[in-house]
Amino acid sequence: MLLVLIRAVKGPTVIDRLVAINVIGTKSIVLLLFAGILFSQLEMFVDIALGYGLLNYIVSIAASRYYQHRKSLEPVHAQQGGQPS
Amino acid sequence: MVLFALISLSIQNLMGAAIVFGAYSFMMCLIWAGMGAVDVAFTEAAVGAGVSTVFIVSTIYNTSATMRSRPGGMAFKFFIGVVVTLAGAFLLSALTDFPDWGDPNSPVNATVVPYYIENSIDDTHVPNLVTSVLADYRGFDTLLETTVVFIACIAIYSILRIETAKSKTDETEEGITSPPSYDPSDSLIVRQASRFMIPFMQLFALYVIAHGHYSPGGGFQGGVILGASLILLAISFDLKFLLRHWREKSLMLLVASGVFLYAAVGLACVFMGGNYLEYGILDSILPGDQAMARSHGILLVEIGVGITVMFSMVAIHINLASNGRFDRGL
Amino acid sequence: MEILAYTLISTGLIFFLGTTIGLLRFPDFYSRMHAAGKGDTLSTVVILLGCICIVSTQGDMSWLLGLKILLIINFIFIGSPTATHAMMDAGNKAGAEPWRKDSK
Amino acid sequence: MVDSTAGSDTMENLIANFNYVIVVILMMIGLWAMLAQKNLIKKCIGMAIFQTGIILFFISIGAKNEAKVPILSKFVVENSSAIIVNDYANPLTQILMLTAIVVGVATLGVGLALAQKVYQQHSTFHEDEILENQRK
Repeated sequence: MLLVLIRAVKGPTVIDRLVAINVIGTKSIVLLLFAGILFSQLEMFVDIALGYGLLNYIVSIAASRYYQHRKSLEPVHAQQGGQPS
Repeated sequence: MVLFALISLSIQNLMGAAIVFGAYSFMMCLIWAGMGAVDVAFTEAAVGAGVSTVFIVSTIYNTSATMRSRPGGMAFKFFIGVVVTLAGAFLLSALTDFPDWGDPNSPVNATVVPYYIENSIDDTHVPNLVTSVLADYRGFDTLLETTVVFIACIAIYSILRIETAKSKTDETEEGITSPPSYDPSDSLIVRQASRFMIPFMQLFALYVIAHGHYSPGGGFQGGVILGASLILLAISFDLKFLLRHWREKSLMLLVASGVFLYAAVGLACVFMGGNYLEYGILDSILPGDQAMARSHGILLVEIGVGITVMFSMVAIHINLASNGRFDRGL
Repeated sequence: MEILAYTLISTGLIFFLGTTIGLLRFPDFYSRMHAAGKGDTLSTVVILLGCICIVSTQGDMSWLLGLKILLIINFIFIGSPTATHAMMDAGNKAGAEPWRKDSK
Repeated sequence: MVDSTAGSDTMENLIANFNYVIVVILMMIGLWAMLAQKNLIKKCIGMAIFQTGIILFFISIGAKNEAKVPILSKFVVENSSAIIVNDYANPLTQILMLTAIVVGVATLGVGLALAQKVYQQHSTFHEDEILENQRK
């Protein structure tokens, strides 16, 4: 999970970050379920996980709609660009 | 987590900032689940995954994602940094006055809360303490919070809504790139998947509202999920598709009717001879004894909250995504 | 049952490790997408199956919990590839450069 | 209110109350973002971060050691005398924050709507440029 965060931080383009965020979203479902098993109160946590499972992909679809309409990765200005690895 | 906040501020491209902000809210959700605040975690999950990032994305969509960095701002930033550090130091100096982490006898945990915990079952038959406190013991709070959401919705309408006659002049204005026309061939898979998912989402949201007495959930969470399902509809098809089914007038009417339902339940209590929002008095028109009546009253109130939150989320999204023109958008 | 659960969970974790390494090490957007989309979905599904195995041994309402987790699996199985497809399409339209041997 | 204890004592306090430290750091970040960032959307994100700091404050003040989720189990429901108060986390702070999150999203929407309106007028998000435009 932490390694994915690194990609999210480093991500040369925005869309790399988007991929990483998607992975983080699915992993947080798994982590929620693990937390539920650890607290032995899974029936509380499973609802949240279900909500995540349903809602997780809205963000990625929204952002990809954005790029489909714009048809260009916005040029990142000046210093903060980050190099492609 | 702190790192995340810093990162989402340090990214120049606003789109990246928005996305990292989404990840930040995932983290917050996990933290709250770890602290035992499942309802809060649920709300954060619904809001963070479904709504807030979409709002930011659609704002950026209507404007521009790049930031022009200008020289010469460093001294100012440093000055602000000093001011903020001073403020933080003041806050930290008060640190010793706060109760320890997880202390069950701290003033917050030892005053009114034991009453809520001990009497919730006898008073309201609601095992989920959060729901009973939310809608019964502290009903006024929630009523006013719902009103705040309603007012925010109205505010956005009054800020952004442009009459269609005016919109011609806006498009010629420099800087607003008018979005390309809708291309139906580009997202068949997305549309089919959404068509499959949306009914489940709405069913799940209704379950969350109705089952909020026994498990985490309630009007706010269910309302946000319902709103998110409609937002997904607007994203994966297009805005017109959504607006064909929900006209803006009916949207606003529904937003208002949610608050109205809440307030009407309160008023009904007054007419039955009780205090405002004292659901126990409703036992003569609702089935069950007094405690069951309170439970049903909570349910009615939650439904009102759910309606308001749902439609105000949808209305906010439509406004933000179409830049107030209500024709097309993200 | 327990053994099966832990086997499934550890398999999922291995797949997830692969996803992460792929996400970090691959040179361009499309191959990262490849790693993320497949590995992520598979590992999550496998881990959740393991969770079902754990859950099914405890409590009297366990069938309901198992059903809910199955629903989560179902939604992930639909939602995650859809999101992957959408992002891939977006990257393509937005003009992300595929990696070639001579680039770099 | 000023902390007058010795240095090592303060450090122990900081470690024991690390949640407040994180809260303060988050609030500092949010405040810094709202004041120093020139971009209006960044300011909105800063506002949201400040808000999460405050939510974290409330939730952590309501957390109890060894406490469970504030939802009563089936066994407890049937005999209500068996409720032990310290077994459940504080529901009050949770409901306050639950509503605060939703209201926070609504206010975030208002902020973004204002930002869009500003962009329509000035076609920039940069604070200085907006001010220059207005002076003209």
